[in-house]
Amino acid sequence: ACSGGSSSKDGAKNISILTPFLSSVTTNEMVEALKKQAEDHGWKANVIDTKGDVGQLASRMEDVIASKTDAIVIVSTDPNQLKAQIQSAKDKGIPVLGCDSGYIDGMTMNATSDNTEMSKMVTTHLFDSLGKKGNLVVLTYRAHPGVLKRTLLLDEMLQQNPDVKKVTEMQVEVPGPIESARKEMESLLLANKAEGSITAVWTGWDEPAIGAAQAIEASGRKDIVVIGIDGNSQAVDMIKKGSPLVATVKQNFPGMAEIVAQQLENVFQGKEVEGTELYAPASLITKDNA
Amino acid sequence: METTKITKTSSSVQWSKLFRSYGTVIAGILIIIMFSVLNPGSFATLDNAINISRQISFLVIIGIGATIVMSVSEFDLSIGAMASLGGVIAAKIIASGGPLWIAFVVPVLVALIIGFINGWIVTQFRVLSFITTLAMSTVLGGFTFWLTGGATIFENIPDSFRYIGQKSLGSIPMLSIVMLLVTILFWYVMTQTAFGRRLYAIGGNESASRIAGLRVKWNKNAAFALGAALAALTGVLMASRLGSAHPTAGNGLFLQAYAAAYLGMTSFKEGVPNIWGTFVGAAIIGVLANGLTIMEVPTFMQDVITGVIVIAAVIMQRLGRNAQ
Amino acid sequence: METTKITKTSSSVQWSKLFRSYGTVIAGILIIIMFSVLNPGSFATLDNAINISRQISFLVIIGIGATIVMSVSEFDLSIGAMASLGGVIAAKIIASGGPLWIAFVVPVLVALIIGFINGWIVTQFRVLSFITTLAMSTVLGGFTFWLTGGATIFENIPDSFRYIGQKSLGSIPMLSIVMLLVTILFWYVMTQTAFGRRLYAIGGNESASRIAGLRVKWNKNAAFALGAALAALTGVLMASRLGSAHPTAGNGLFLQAYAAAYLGMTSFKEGVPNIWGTFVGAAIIGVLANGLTIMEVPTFMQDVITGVIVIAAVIMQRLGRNAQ
Amino acid sequence: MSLLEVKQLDKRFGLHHALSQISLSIEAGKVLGLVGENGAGKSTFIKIITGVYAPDGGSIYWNGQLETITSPRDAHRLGIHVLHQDRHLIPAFSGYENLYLGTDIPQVKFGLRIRWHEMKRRAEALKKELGMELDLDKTAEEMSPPERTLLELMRVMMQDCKLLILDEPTASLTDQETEILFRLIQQLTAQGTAILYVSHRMEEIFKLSDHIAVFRNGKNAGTLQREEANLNKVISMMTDTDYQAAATHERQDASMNPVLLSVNQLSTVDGRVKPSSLQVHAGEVVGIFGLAGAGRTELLEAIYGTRSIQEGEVVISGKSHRRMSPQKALEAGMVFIPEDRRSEGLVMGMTIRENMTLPRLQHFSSGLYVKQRKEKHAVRQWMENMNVKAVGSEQTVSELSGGNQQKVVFAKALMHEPILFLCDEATQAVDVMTREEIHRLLREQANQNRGVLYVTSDIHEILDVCDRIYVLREGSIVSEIAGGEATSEQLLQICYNR
Ligand SMILES: Nc1ncnc2c1ncn2[C@@H]1O[C@H](COP(=O)(O)OP(=O)(O)OP(=O)(O)O)[C@@H](O)[C@H]1O
Ligand SMILES: Nc1ncnc2c1ncn2[C@@H]1O[C@H](COP(=O)(O)OP(=O)(O)OP(=O)(O)O)[C@@H](O)[C@H]1O
Ligand SMILES: O[C@@H]1[C@@H](O)[C@@H](O)CO[C@H]1O
Ligand SMILES: [Mg+2]
Ligand SMILES: [Mg+2]
Repeated sequence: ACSGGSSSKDGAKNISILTPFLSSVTTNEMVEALKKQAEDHGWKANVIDTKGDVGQLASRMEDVIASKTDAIVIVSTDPNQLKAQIQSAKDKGIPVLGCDSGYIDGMTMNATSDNTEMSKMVTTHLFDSLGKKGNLVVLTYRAHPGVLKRTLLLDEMLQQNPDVKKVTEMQVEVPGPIESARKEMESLLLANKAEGSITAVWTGWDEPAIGAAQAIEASGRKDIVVIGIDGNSQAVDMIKKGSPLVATVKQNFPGMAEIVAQQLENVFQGKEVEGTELYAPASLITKDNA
Repeated sequence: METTKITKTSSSVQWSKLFRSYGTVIAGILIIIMFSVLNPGSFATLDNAINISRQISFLVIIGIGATIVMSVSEFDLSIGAMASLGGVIAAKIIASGGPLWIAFVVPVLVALIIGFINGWIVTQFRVLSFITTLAMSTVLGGFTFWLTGGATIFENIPDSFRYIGQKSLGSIPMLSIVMLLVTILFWYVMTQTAFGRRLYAIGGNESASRIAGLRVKWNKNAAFALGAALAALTGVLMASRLGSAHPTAGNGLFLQAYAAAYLGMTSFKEGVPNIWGTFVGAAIIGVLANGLTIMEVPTFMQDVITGVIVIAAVIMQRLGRNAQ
Repeated sequence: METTKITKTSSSVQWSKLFRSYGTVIAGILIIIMFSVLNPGSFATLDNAINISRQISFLVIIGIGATIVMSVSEFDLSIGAMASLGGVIAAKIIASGGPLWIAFVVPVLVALIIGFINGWIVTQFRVLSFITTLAMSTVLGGFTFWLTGGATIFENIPDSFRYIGQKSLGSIPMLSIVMLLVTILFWYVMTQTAFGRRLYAIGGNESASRIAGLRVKWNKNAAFALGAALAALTGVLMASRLGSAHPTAGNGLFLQAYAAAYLGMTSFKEGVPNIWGTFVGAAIIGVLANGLTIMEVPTFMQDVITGVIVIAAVIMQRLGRNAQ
Repeated sequence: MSLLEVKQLDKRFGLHHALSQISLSIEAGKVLGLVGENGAGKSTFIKIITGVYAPDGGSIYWNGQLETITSPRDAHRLGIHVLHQDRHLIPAFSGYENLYLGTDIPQVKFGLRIRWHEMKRRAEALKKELGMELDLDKTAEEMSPPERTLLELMRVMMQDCKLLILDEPTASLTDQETEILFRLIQQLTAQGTAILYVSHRMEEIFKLSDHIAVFRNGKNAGTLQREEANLNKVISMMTDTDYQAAATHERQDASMNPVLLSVNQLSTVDGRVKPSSLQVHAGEVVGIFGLAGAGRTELLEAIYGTRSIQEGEVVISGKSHRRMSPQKALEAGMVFIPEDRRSEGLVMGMTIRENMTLPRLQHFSSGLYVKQRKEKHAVRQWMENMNVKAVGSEQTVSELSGGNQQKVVFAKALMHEPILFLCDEATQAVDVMTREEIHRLLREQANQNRGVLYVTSDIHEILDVCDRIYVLREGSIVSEIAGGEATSEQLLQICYNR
């Protein structure tokens, strides 16, 4: 069956956008882009945020299924945590699309930047600029599925480059990643005072990168570089101004939103989707192109 | 002992008594009526009722855990972390091919022990439970992280494990049935058995209870152990429902569990944590979230409305009281 | 006539008294010594001391807010959300070109009003503060979200706004200075003024205080207002430090603030929330995080160790007491 | 062989010796009276032999066997039960539930369920047997102080008691309930139960005891046979000075003096006080008498502003108030000494100093800070005046003996330099000397043209102290008599409406 049913009175399609991470800068950007796309297509968009709580997200997803929404877009969410709900949406004929999420059986499709790919891009850049050797601090948050993928790629590359030493890995507190990363970095700088004892900071996304760069800047140390992933505007701004933050990967969030919207339009028109896992290409940002 | 002032009966007093005892229940009913009128097609359906009953099951069960600890006038702030850990342990066991019943029993046993340790620290050294369980929560969080490496466990989870979380008996979800059984069981334990009354006695006046000869430490430890066990059970059920276990899955439940329990304290037995009250509290929270989502109220407005309605509900109940 | 004379003797009693009053302080000193021995080059340096003093400044200030509300035997669970809102309001004002002092004063004034409303609901309708402030926290969260659309505010923040958060006076960070001023001010208010004495009396026995002629409602409302104001100030300072305001920046502080306050209740005045105690509590939490990070202990082990040390610290203090 | 024998019992609190070298024995079937000044160590002694406190030295023999009693459970096991000086009830529990706390509650097999009906039936049967009137459906917090005492007494009676300890059981009981208690004591001793009876009411001690033990400053100052005991002798032993009972005071005729307090047709919202009027003239001590539950406490609360007024007015020094509040009352110079000192009189966690100065804090405050030296000075003065036995002004009141706490409450009121005193059972728990001192102080206040409104359950006390007595019955003032002429029979007749 295609679109499940009760569109609103004026005939417009209702789409429900669900995420647990609306307060994350990038997720927010993506949701905004999705809303804009929906408007352009003449759909009504309803955004639901559960503030980091995935259990809640499952409940809210059930609610929109019960209220017979026309489509569901899950943003920045690991679909493995919503298997049952995705199945029941499918049973009711409600398409579930992912935006920066992941694809599992039962979903229509997912558009994302390839987390592994992005991590590879920026990590390779970093390792190259270090001459494949140095001392690396890792600030990450493995509880986030996307960030986890990036960190796993790093783990792999560290194995391949034995001269890049991991000084330590710290998990950043969420919420409050900037402040938390900043504090951790301040302490680590004091613990490693010798020049060269830390040569770079690898972070799982831009917010900890910003915190770490602020700490390095305040300490006056010139020999440490930071990389992030996301390309959020504060980070890009810092790269431009020449802070310790030297590179990030700009995810094409509007692009992802556009892909999702296109595929959804296909679904509404009863056409096939172009693929289940579609990528919006991400690009490396450094001082040269910031 | 605080002396409250009393009055004689009259019809206005009857009303106010009704409000005082059932104020929150009435508020809950009003909320349901409101959503039904505004949204008959989606909200006031059997499907949605079933849906809500399943959604609140976690909150009810963990809330009952919180309530039991509150009945002895203590707090367990580690229930959220305990739920996360419980889910992770269960998922680990089942993913590595362990039998189903082991996946349910081990987390609960672990929780009984951890709860007992919480209780022991609190009663043996007379440390405030607030700081003890907050610290324990940190410990459990670290432990969960160590078990999972921070990642969600979702591979190799067999369908059998998802049975309770995802299947229904006829049209009634298994989760709703478990929730009802837990509620009735603990209502019974807390109100009809000597053990339950002892817990309330200790919560009502610890030194009087000691002087009356109750084994205060033992009973308190038992309350902490039961509370933790219910939290772990919640975590296991969540994992079963989601078919995966996230290392922080239960954390978000912790404040909500106390919200439910405190809302519940305004129902039935005023000022006393009680099982059905917690059930009603959890139901109000669940209905609000469901109804507002169905009405497509934007998230931030949902927050504002939820907060305001909760405050209004408790004030309403108090007005019943003050009218006296 | 005769006040019983006591003889100063028995050195074991002296020791246990020392532990009882300063147990947590001693534990804190032991922790510092431990880190200094393990890591003399990095931990035990002036730089790091300054660093820690800045890092704990937020926790100390918001913790003092929590302490003031606890002194009247109430809870304010909305301080985290209040801090977030405070930071956002300040950032909004400054980003839209408002003058610096307005960006500091408006959030604090808004907080005074919100805190007063919390107090009013609690005292006027005699609703439990736990549920009132939890609901208020939801409302504030929604409101903050509405203000920001969920996004971080970082554009158009002038350097002047970052001054307090990022600069130092000589080598002492402005934040540390603000923290000390706030601590000393509220230590003075709570212990040396009639107002502070009244708050503690109300917290100790509300009906006895009423009979002694204290204006219980008014004083409680004032405590809530002050608590909220300090939370908002914390949020503004955080925004100033980060040069940006995140809609959930302060939320993580809420539980830590209570951890600090409860740890503090085991120092100085036993069982009584007190300002210097909270300071020590926050310092212990801060030193642990700093020291363990410097030692490059993995995060999950940090959690476990922190939890265990906090429990050990409070137990140590109790042992001092029980030795009596 | 004695039922209970203690040897060389010691107890310290910090550096303070509450008990030193106490030796004492109690015989089956006998009543041992225990007397001593406030803070002499009576309650501490009881708490040690019932396992509430651990002793720092000494030994306890039960039927000649050495025993260590480490918890109230141990004491119960031996058959030692106690009615402590302060009530120990669960506020939110009904009378029934409180009654069964810690005793064998009727249950079905395996403790699977409480048999509520059986529980009530047994309780009602006991109540009838004891001849008590008490609504056990009420929760403990809804009961008045005397009702709570009766409830705890019933609880004790449910047990198989070999030694019953009563710590000032009659402190707020009226004659009626006191009679019940005495009857029970007789029944119990006849069955061979030993009784340890602590009281500051000497006539009770002389009436009940077979022997009288006297504590002084934590030491046993000696045990007397009833026959050899008399008031002056006992008190001399308690205080280690020669004691002569004070002469009864001169009574005042103050009817010509200006009216300080006039209560006109006052009634309360909850209906506990029906429209009532009374006057207190300058220089007068006016009593209010009634049976338990007559509404005396409520009337005082309404006057002071802690119970909502329905109609009527309170006129203080000519100024009329239709809505009262403690602030207004204090401003007008009226203080209230509440009946329930733990929950309404004191902030238990604060020091003596902080408690005493609480209503007058602005007086010690410069606006910016509290002048603690001035505070300490004033507090020490009053502690001396009231003979408060404590380590110093900085001691926490929860650490004081019951009587000394009451003295702090009283000193707090006096410190306010009021013109009007509302006293509800003001002399409960204080020792004989202090009681006389309080009476003397109040009379002195009256002589300085101040007024006192005095509520007590002790009929002798009210006849002794008051110039004029109002009798309250079911919330209404039914009679007014001059104190000098009244007799106890007369008062009770009015109360019972005979
Ligand atoms: N918990 C405590 N901490 C410190 N001192 C205490 C404590 N309990 C009692 N004391 C002290 O021990 C002494 C004896 O007190 P106790 O209560 O036994 O006196 P009491 O004879 O019962 O007096 P009262 O007639 O006033 O009831 C007093 O000086 C009191 O201050
Ligand atoms: N808070 C309360 N709730 C319900 N009933 C109460 C409460 N307080 C008192 N009562 C009832 O009111 C009656 C009288 O109370 P109270 O004892 O205060 O009166 P009283 O005249 O001052 O007598 P007394 O001073 O001897 O206690 C009691 O019989 C009791 O049943
Ligand atoms: O995908 C984004 C990541 O890039 C990071 O910003 C964390 O939040 C997620 O939503
Ligand atoms: Mg005593
Ligand atoms: Mg009374």
